Amino acid sequence: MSDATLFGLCGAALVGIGLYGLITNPEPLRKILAFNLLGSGVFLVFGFISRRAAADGFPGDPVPQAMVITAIVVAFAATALAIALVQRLLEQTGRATLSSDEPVSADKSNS
Amino acid sequence: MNLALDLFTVSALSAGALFFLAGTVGLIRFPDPLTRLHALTKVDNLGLGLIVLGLLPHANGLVGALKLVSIWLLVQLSGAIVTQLIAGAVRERGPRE
Amino acid sequence: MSDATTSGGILLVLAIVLPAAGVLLSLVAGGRQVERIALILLPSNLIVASVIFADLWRSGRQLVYIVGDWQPPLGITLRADGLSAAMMLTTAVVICVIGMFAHADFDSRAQPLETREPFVFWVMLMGIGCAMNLIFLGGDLFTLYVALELLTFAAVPLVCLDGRAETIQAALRYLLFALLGSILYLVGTALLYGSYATLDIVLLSQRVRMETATLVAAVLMTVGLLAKTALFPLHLWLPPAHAGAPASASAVLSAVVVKGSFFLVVRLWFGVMPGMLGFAGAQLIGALGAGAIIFGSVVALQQKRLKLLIAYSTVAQIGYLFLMFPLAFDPVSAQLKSGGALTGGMLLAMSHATAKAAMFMAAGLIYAGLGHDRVAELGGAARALPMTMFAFAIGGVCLIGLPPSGGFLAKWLLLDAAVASGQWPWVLVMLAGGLFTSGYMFIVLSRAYQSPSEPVKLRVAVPKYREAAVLTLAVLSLLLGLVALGPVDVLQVRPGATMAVLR
Amino acid sequence: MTILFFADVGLVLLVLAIGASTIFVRKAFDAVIAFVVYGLLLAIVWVRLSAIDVALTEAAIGGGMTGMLLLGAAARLRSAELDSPRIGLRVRLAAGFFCALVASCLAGALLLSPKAIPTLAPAVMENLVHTGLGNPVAGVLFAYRALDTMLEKVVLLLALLGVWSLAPNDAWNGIPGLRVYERPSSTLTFLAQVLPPVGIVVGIYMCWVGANEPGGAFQGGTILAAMWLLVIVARLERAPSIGQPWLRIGLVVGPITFLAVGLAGLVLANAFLGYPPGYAKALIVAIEVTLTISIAVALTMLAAGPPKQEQQ
Repeated sequence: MSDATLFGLCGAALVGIGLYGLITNPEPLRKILAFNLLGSGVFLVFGFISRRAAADGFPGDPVPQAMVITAIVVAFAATALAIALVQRLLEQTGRATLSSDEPVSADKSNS
Repeated sequence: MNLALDLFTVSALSAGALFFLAGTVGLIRFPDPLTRLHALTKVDNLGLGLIVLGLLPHANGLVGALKLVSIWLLVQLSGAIVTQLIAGAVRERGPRE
Repeated sequence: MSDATTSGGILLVLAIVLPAAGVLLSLVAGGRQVERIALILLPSNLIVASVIFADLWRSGRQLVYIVGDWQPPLGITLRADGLSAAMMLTTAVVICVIGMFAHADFDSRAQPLETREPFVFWVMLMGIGCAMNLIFLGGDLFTLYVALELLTFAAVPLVCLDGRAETIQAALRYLLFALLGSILYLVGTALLYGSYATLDIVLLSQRVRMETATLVAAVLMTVGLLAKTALFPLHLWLPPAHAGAPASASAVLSAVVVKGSFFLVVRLWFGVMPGMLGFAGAQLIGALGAGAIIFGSVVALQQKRLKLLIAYSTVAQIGYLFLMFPLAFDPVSAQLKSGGALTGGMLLAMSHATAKAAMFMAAGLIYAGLGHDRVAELGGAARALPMTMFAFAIGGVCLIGLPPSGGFLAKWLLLDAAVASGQWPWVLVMLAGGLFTSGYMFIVLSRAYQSPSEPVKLRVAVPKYREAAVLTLAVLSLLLGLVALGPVDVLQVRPGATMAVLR
Repeated sequence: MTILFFADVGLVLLVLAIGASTIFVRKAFDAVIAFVVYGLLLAIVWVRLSAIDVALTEAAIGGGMTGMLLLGAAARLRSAELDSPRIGLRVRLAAGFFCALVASCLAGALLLSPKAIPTLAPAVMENLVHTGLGNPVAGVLFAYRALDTMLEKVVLLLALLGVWSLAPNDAWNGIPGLRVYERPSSTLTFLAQVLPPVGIVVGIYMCWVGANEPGGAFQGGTILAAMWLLVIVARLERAPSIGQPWLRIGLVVGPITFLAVGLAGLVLANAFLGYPPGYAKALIVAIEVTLTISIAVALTMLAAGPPKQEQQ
């Protein structure tokens, strides 16, 4: 097994762990964390694919690397938006939760 | 000459690694935040310093060596200040336990 | 074989650059100008889409543009075939009319200073236009990932534009679902790149082989896209998000945004790997669609509020879109065939886009006029807002699938495919769904056309141009049925490399 | 099996353990701290994968900026932290099984690699001459896949507008509500005075070498953003109001330059986003410089959050 494969498997495992956190953790902030973990696992899969192609003096395939750079920036933007939503929710309701069992006034004015 | 340089590198790196190990043990084993910080700063200071020193003979020319040293200096700066900040916060709020 | 930029290919660049430039300019020009920018750009976008459509119609050849003159697999290609041109035209029309409708709610020149809601709305509307065009034209799976993210970030703020806690919660849930969807899509592209060293759709369709990595990639991408499309059982986020947004935003979310990820599912399975889905996969997707139809309709029947009812109806209608997968499956070649079922499905997507936008906007006018949207108290609404209610009814006719609406033609094509291949269970599902749809439409319309004990007084006067906008889309959804008179197969995607357009 | 391989095994185990702890630790704050450490470790992993550009981006954005955002949020949420209802054991088991299935399918797909591994690396290097660049990753980002890179900047701006849109109506055009120190300690002020000059030099250097060596607009822009945030947090300078014309121009100057160069390519190079031969490198560097500004502004404002107070 080569080093690259090791990191590829690490990426796959992180995808599993992140997915688990995203599904089972009820707190939005923890979900955001889990999403980031999941994302970094996916990026490592890209890294593995880039590194696997290393041969003939190429340290790896630069195309997947460029894609990861793009995707990291997008993931950061997503995190920032999600956190802003969580904080706004906290300011308005005093709690940040996704469960809809608390009284949500259905007839509150729409405008 | 080369052998001497290599020996120097190996011993400096080993000493640095030893400091990192000790610092990490300290971080885990010491009882309160202030002593833990103390352990951490030793790692920043001496551990990283020794490692940079050990790597200097292998640096990529003068610019490379300068980069290495500036890394150490920057870590010194940020380490010292972050430690101050944490210690200040601890003194203000008191330890958690 | 290498593609070359075709004449008219520059239009494809324009379709993406125009709305993107609109977003950038709006940020600099400041909020008061933003509506003006949007009202110039959205019609220009419509013109570009029409010219692309007309060009395809006339020449029968797809349009291609090689960005930067870098041939794929290194570079990115934009392509317009019949499928994308037709969807692009529909979306451009819908967004344009929504823009007209939204003027009253989001007048950016009403205040002396830049104000939040109009500014965000118009920029996001242009962002959605850009993202949708990129989804329809993008010829590279990673470009399509960027397009999906563009769509997500433009759509989420629209959900919570009014800033109430419930809508923020809905937006957060939507964002998390959408992010999960795009990251699953992304890991799929990684695997595909690892196997074939290209993400270009045409090259992939030539190279793709039946193997583990490809299969895993396809499944992950599909699940991700289904979460974004809100196909049952991944629909949980949709009703609160679509029902809580302001009317114009609901219209664009329900009519346009969910079609983006749906279109990619179609592209993936019909364009890239038609032989990969297999009988079981096609049946499974169909079963999810059937579940969505039954579940969405039953829940819609129980809704007390008009906007939620329409949102659950979207859940059900999305189910219909996925029925085309089992119906397009050809057991002889074990491939997805692009025949009547695909045409029917895409036509359904287009008629749903127009009809659902009309219905959400009508619901918005009813809300504005009556001050509530409780279904039980709609009595007299038809007398107070005759044009709006009429448009709502036409939208309903299209959803139920009565002739001569686009919904009718679409469902007819799907039924035809089902009967031709002897897949009777899907016929039953479709008919049952039609009955349910008539049920909830009947509840709303019968209430609205009741004469009330005392005449309803409108809280605010509803401007005629808003009613006209609603009616325009409703009538368009009706007219889509007349496509039957013309060459329907402009939508065809031929399997294999060319994805050509037939006259 | 070299000794390096065993070091890698240790690294992977550490990454997995710390990654898992961000999910399984009880307190959100501890999870966030674990995540910051995780981000830095991940940067080392990227170095081991010989992807220095990604390592820099991961350390700066993935670990640094994301970590800062999450820490701020966790600190605010700490007061509101409640014992949310735990999800039932059965559901957790089912979810665990499902996730393990996904992970093992993915691992299987990765292990069964094709016999001849397909790659675009030779094609990338072959065509790099036309761009005049020395860094293949920059070549992919700014030449071959320039469309993606340009549109991704629009994504960033839409996300920023999304964050801003969460402001109350009357706070629009206000100042971002990044929590700053009420009474910044003298040490923090000292850091905010000493570090930014160094950081700005490093940021500009990053952007500058990006054409030929690892680095570039993303990494440089992130460092500049971090310096600006430091100055804001230490209250040496207030965050700008979101309506400031110079701020808006800063946000769009990069993408607009990109777009303009792309459109000029229609005339000069006969293709949208094509570069005329001989001028490619100069144009790409110009794009990178303006993008660095835009990225720095966008990331700073994203981290600073929605506007809060009315402008005086």
